[in-house]
Amino acid sequence: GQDDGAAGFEITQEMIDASPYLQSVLSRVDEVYDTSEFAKDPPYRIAFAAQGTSNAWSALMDAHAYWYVEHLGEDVVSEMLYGDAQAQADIQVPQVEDLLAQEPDALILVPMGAAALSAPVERAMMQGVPVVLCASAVETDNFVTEVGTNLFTVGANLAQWLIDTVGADGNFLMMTGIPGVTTSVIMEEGALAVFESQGIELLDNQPGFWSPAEGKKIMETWLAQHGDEIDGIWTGGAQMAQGIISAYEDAGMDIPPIAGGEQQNGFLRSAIEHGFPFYAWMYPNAMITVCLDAAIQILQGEPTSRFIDFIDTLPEARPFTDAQAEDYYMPSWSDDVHGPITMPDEKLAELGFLVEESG
Amino acid sequence: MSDYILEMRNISKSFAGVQALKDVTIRCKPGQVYGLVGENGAGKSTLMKILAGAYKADAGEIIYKGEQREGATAGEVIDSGISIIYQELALVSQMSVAENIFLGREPRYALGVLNLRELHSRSAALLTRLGIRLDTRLPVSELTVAQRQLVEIAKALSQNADLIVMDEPSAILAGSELDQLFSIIESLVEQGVTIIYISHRLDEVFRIADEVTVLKDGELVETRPIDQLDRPTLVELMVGRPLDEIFPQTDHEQGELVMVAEHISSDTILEDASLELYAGEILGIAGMVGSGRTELARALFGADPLTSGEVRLVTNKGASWSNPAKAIESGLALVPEDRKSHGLFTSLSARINVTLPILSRITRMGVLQSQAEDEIVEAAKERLSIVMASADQEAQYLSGGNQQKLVLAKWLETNPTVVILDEPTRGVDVGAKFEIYKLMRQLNDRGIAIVMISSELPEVIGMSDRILVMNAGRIVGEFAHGEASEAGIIELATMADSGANHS
Amino acid sequence: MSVAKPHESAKQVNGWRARKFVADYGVYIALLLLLLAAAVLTPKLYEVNTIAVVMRQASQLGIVAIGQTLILLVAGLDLSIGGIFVMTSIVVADVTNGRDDLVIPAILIALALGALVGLGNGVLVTKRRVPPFVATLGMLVLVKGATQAYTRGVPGGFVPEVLGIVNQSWFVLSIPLLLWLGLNAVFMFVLGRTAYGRKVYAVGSNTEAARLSGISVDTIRISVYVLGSCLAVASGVVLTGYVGYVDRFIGTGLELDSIAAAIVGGTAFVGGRGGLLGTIAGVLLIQLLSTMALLMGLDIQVQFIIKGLVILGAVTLYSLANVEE
Amino acid sequence: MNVSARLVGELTDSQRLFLRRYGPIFAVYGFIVVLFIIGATQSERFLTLRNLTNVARQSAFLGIVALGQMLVILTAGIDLSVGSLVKLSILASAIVMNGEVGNQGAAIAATLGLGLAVGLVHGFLVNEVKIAPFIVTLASLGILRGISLSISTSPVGSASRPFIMFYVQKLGPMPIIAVLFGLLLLLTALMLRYTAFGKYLYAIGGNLEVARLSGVPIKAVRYGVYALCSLSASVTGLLWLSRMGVGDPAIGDGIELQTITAVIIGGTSLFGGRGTVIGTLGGVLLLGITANLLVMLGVNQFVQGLIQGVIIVAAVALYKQEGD
Ligand SMILES: Nc1ncnc2c1ncn2[C@@H]1O[C@H](COP(=O)(O)OP(=O)(O)OP(=O)(O)O)[C@@H](O)[C@H]1O
Ligand SMILES: Nc1ncnc2c1ncn2[C@@H]1O[C@H](COP(=O)(O)OP(=O)(O)OP(=O)(O)O)[C@@H](O)[C@H]1O
Ligand SMILES: [Mg+2]
Ligand SMILES: [Mg+2]
Repeated sequence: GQDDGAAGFEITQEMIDASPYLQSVLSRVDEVYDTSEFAKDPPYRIAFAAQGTSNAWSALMDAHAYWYVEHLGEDVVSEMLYGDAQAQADIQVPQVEDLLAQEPDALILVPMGAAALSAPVERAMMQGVPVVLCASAVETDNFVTEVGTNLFTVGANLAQWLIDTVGADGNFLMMTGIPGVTTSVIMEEGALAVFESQGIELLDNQPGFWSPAEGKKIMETWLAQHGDEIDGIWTGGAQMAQGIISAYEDAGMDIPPIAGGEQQNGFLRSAIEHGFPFYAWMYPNAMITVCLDAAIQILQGEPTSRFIDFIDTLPEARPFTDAQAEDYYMPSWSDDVHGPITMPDEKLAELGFLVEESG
Repeated sequence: MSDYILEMRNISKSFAGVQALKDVTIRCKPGQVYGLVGENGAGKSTLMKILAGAYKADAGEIIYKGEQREGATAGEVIDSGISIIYQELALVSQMSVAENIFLGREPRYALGVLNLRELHSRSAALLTRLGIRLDTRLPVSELTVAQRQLVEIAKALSQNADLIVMDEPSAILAGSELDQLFSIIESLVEQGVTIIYISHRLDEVFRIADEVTVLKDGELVETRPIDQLDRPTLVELMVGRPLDEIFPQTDHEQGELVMVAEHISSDTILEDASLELYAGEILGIAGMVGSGRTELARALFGADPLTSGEVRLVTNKGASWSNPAKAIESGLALVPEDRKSHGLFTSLSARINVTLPILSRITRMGVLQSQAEDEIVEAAKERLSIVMASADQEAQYLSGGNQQKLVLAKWLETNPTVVILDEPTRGVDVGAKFEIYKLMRQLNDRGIAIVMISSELPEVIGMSDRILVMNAGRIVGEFAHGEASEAGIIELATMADSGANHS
Repeated sequence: MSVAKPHESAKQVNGWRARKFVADYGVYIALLLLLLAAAVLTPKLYEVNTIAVVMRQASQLGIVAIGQTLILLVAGLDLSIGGIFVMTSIVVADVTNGRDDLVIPAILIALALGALVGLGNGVLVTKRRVPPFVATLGMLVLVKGATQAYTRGVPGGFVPEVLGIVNQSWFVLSIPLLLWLGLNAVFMFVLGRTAYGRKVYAVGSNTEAARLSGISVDTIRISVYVLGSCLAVASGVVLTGYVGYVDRFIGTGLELDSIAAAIVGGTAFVGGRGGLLGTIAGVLLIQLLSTMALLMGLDIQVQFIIKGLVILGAVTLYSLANVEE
Repeated sequence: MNVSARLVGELTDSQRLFLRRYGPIFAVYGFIVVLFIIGATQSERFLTLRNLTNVARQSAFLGIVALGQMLVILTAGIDLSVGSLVKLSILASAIVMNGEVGNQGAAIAATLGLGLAVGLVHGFLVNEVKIAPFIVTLASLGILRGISLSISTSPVGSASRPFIMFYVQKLGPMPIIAVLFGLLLLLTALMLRYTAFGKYLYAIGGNLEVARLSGVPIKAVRYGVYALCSLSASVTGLLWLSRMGVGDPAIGDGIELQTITAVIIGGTSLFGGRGTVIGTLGGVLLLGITANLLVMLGVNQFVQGLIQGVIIVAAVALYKQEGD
């Protein structure tokens, strides 16, 4: 586990008992997979079933992937087979089948549905293709390793920070991501565990679909309904936070503490401008490099931990607060860049993510 | 137990304000042929559709084979031994001949599995009985109109009915096909089958009917044995007065030449038609259904593109056109035969219907001038005595006659020099019909030239200054006023070797 | 010798009036009922702030629904507008890159591209006789694909500050609301008071009769698709200003919602019947439902169910009004 | 132009008829052949047995629903709710099965029963309340999705072990699911050709009034056709459960649009009365092979959408639909 950032929050045994997710993650942290059955000589053909064309986060993940493969060289990874799921499980399931039909040496999967991808993952393993889950988990335990972070703790930390900042008697709102998507569901679970454990009743809890437009629509109604009773908002991501900020701007009201920013340049720009307290977590798209490293490690037959927290490899992905906003804001990045970025600036420029100096 | 196989007692039916049938009673005995006659819109088809279960009567009762019938569906009626040949062809054009003949009652094994062999062999046998040879696998869309009519008849025969209704089965049949039909009717009658035969061809009625029922304006005029009738009496019963009174005449002289069509053909049955049209005259076009009269009208109007030949005005700088918009600009108007699907905007108000082709006259820079429009609509309403609650009433809620007047009014507003009327009195009651005739004459008096297509020979003969006869897409003859007779026209219209090849 | 007897005519007119009343005002009756329900369930709805929010959000749907209504009037349908929203927001951000002075050119470019999409829809529907459903669905995939190829997956650039004016409110008035009302006024005028409007209804009511009346049917149908796309661009600009940055999921679901709004508002699916007055009520109905659901803290899933039931209920009303005797 | 006109002119009637009827289908299969040639020359793995059987199995998922959709469209109807029903069926079957072999029968029965019920409700609204199928099923799309998400927004239930293994089982070289699809294709084709019900679909879509006057039991046929379409969605829901092992509400959005696209590409007329099973299969395969090839060829992801759009638009614009 990790306990950076927020003070005072401890995962209790009760929480572990209540959460299959926590049980799974905590048990896998110390578990090591014997990968000798997968060992072979390089170069490797690695299949990457990506979230694909959907948003900047995913585009940057793909960019990191292509860059990193190039960086590793052809004698390590000879080919990266790619599947673009367009963020839909319906598309990803057959795509994984198509990728497996090409008999890759390993499969890196950013699952678009925890259950939808369970059986496909198991079938890959059965076929002898080691699976690295990237950024999200699936329902089955039959894969080699998962690269991610303890999302329960993330959600809980965000909630705890909010309580610490506002006080336990505050009125809080929660805006989650897409109903049913694991990342959203687990963060919500962690947050609710904290709120409940301290007897806090929320004003409301609605899904904002990780969309600034949805986030803004809901926030506008909340503002009309609760006005300045609102003392703090928990949210599952920076895009929704942007919608929330925008609704406050329109209403001309002061923005309360927001738990759930990210190193997302647009968010940071407004946050610096308005100067409200926030707590940001990180879900770096650069974690794909960790996933690729894990896949190579597996193919080299080295024992591999079954849960790899990206923070151990990407220290720049630690949470931060408004106090460090200036350090994380990059004037040269366009609004939708999600940090941290580990590839060189030229790659960002190639993709059109760098702002022209004149602008 | 009565001797009647069918009694329809005191049947009434109205459609959105049109009283189609009022208190009509008919009785039929087995093994007899009943002629059912009356003018267009008299209610003949409606009565038969009520019998068929296609419409529900507002009042009255049906007693069939001694039992009172209540709210039967079309399928139940067929199963009970009644089969109907509808006036409008009732076939699914995408489906094959055999599938159409047995639609709804396919020979089958268990579980609804079709016996295709029997389907086709029985269909072929039926068609042979009608004296034609057709591939029963061919979709109906590939057949000529006459062939389709024969398929309809085969369909009725396939049902082994005790009572067969034929609603104008002969309208598109001629010569040997017609003879074949009559001999089949005779053999059916011998087997005890009852026939109700609807036709505008009174000769046929006299040839086969045992008894004749006359309807007029939805009411029963009389039922009489055929031997107590002669032709003039029957006509008088139908129309209510001697025939020649209903056609108004004008005494004008033939005007100047306004329009010529030279050797026009279109992508339809129409081939190499030429005609001249003079100011102030009515040029009648006669022919059997399917002879290409409608296609001629559409070609003249630019609605179907010409594949060869030319249509132009002699006046108006010799304008010619290639689409309806330009034809209208040049001074043409077309009142199509199929009012519902080609003439009327049923979901729109009467006002919009009337002013649609003359929008430029009632708009300034594209903006409607309501006062100008009101005046035009009001004037049109007066001139044609259109009965409607308000100009904003939707066209679909007007009676048939008023709908037809609406379409006429629309075209008259364009101040045309040439008006093409395709079946202008179809489905119009007798009063309105008379008004339409008067109106046509008024147009003539204003120098407007009229092309009138009609399936009613008396109408064509009575109204036209000249008559062209069409047969299989070609113009095959011309009669001057006073020279035409029904027999003469029919002879030309049904001549077999004029390029027509029905089967 | 009169054509219709007087008493029949009276009966017929009464029937027509009754049906016309339900057809014209049915949706307003439903709206009224909903507002009454709101007075009990969610009194918050009647506060100025809430009304402002409802109106501003309704405008986004409302502007698209104007175009959708036009297209439905000619018996068409437009599913491609989802692609147009995304395209608009990308063009705005890409062309201006945050510069206020480039907003007008950006909007013009977006309108031109939108018109092109509408033209594609119209040509497929008229010249190739592709059913509108499939034609516009194909265009949707195509537009989304083209946008994707152009941006290489990364919608870049900034939304200019000046578009933020769409977020200002004066009491209940806001720019989107004014735009919506203005466009409604313009298109009500066009539909009701101009030759073009007459032709739109005529084409929808009976295509062949319209052609035989000298109307250039294909031109009217194509123009309506182009207008629909341009209105989608307008809505896209408002949405872009509303969100403040480029969002790939911008306006998701508005295509089906706009169809629902128009149909619930009494525009016939088969064309030639209906109009904007009903669509406005349809839009308000749908927007109120979702705002009320939020005010009541109802789950999103319950909203789906309620929306479906309301559509069915409203349409049942019309189908009852149209039953032949 | 002239030459081709003369060529067509020289064809016999039945050849002309054949071409008119099956022309679009040839076009679709022509497209497929082109894709095969591209695949065979550009990718060494496209033409492997493994990939082809993979594509065959995948096609079942779109294909079975597309068959149901085609039946509805033949009657001039449409079903927009199939995607939501697939979603609901996945959840229902996963919950009832709950990982137990003993519950398999109950789960299958419950899911099919659900499909049947939904289809009958559609039939009722179209037949008795006389609402246009588009509106009925549009509303149903929202309602069924709402119900699904009310049941659960996160994965629920699970498939039994044998049920999961069903997905990978083969009959000879063919995945059993592909065989099942083939069987349904055959059954549907036989039904359309050799049963009264099949003929009635064409009759109702071809000319509703004529069908009514001929005594075709229109309401019964409509109930049947909406029930079959919904059943096809339920069956597909069951197949998805076998594919995933767990009930995931993330699946099912947009299936309605894909099926309609496939059916139309296959030459079925949205106006009803015209369409074939072989054409629908062509539409399904075209979409499936395109998706497969995009992955196989490693086509740049940013142009994938564009390519799909071009193929769809080209396929539907290729031939004129016949209107009324
Ligand atoms: N479905 C309908 N809706 C409204 N009016 C109708 C309908 N069917 C028939 N009518 C009207 O009812 C009257 C009787 O029509 P019907 O078709 O029975 O006449 P008909 O005697 O068969 O005439 P024809 O000799 O022209 O076939 C006409 O005025 C017609 O316009
Ligand atoms: N290729 C074709 N396929 C199917 N039907 C056709 C075709 N060509 C013509 N017809 C049918 O044949 C008839 C063409 O003749 P047309 O309508 O011109 O005859 P008409 O002399 O005007 O007779 P009426 O107006 O009395 O029907 C139409 O009823 C049309 O439906
Ligand atoms: Mg009749
Ligand atoms: Mg005609």
